[in-house]
Amino acid sequence: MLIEIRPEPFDPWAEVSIHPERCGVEAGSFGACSVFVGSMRDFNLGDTVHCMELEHYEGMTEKLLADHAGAVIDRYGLTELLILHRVGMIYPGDPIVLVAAWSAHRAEAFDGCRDMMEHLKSRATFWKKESLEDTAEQRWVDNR
Amino acid sequence: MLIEIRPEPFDPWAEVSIHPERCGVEAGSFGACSVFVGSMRDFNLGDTVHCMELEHYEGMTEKLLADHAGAVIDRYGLTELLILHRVGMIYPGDPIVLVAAWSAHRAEAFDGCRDMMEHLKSRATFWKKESLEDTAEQRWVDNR
Amino acid sequence: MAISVKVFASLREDLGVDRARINPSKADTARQVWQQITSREPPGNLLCAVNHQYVNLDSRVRDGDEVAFFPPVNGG
Amino acid sequence: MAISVKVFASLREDLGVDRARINPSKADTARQVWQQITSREPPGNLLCAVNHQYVNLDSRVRDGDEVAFFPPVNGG
Repeated sequence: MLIEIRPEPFDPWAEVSIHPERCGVEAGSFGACSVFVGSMRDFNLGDTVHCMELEHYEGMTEKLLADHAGAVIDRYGLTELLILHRVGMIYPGDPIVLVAAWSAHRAEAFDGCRDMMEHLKSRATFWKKESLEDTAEQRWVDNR
Repeated sequence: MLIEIRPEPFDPWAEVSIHPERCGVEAGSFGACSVFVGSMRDFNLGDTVHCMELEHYEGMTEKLLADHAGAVIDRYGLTELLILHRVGMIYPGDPIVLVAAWSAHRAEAFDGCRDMMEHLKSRATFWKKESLEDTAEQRWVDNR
Repeated sequence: MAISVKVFASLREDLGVDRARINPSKADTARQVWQQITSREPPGNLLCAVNHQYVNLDSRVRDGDEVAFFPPVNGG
Repeated sequence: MAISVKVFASLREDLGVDRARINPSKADTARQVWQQITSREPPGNLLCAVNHQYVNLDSRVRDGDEVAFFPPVNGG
């Protein structure tokens, strides 16, 4: 299991590609890998977005993700789980989040990946502030 | 949309990485990508598997996948869909299938990817024949 | 013309038939096509396609059709 | 010792408070910690954590705790 909050851009597909070997997991030991990558769109709520600042609560974010990741690995019997999340200044097209789940069979990989993503979206302590194009306006995203 | 049956090994993460640009889809136009990769395990039903031959019904496979891919794109409003499937002689660790779905939001990407995979597993005309280690035995997989 | 028959995977090995051509006057349904290629009963899990579409064994076949028989699929 | 307070995102900007230290004798619950940093009513969607665990505003706080207030999260 690897969980990292990254202040610099990352290549999600390169990270997934090297991950099993990096963890000492042999390619023949799993049969399924489910991956989700969330990336920044250049539009939101009808506006063109120029960039976005991603803030988080250092310490709590890592704890929340690690606790739930451990529960997900146990619940779905995963072979391996990788979670990367950007913070800092982000531009359209940049990857924001990567969740990848490896397991023997596909249902566990799909369900484990999705469970982790839903938890991350609803509980993990990240906040987004968009800067709109053509104006000096900044706005916090989706603060219900 | 790209659907290919590949007689040669492929790198699923490299394929996903280049796919949007290859299709003329800009990185800022989608916010979510869900990927599933199925790969060959070195064990099955308690036996060590040495290699596997994957046969398909040329013509019908492509038609089935293309028909359902079109339906999935419409149903979930996907931006793009990529499906690759190996045939021929496959060794443990080799990727067998890749399904990748891009969309504006995560639910559609997850649901579209999974729907496509479930259809592929239950309907697409592929058959696997395993060669076991230490014996000359070959057996067809899971022919209920 | 003729009806073209294809058999796949374990079924191909069991029947010892890969491809066949059937005179359309001898087969009105997929089941009759089956009976032209083997004297065996169709297995309970037999799948059949006509012109790349799944059908049941009582489906009509016509001159020029491609009829395929195969066991349950398991790609992915 | 003291209770350490952190405020995040839009709430940090609205209150004009980033970090604070509160005398534990003045706050037995997370709600009383809130009242020490602002005279405003807690917003309906306010979230609170004590020592990195989500809690409600009536949870007890102790000397040395880290208490955080923030709006709904939206990562990923």
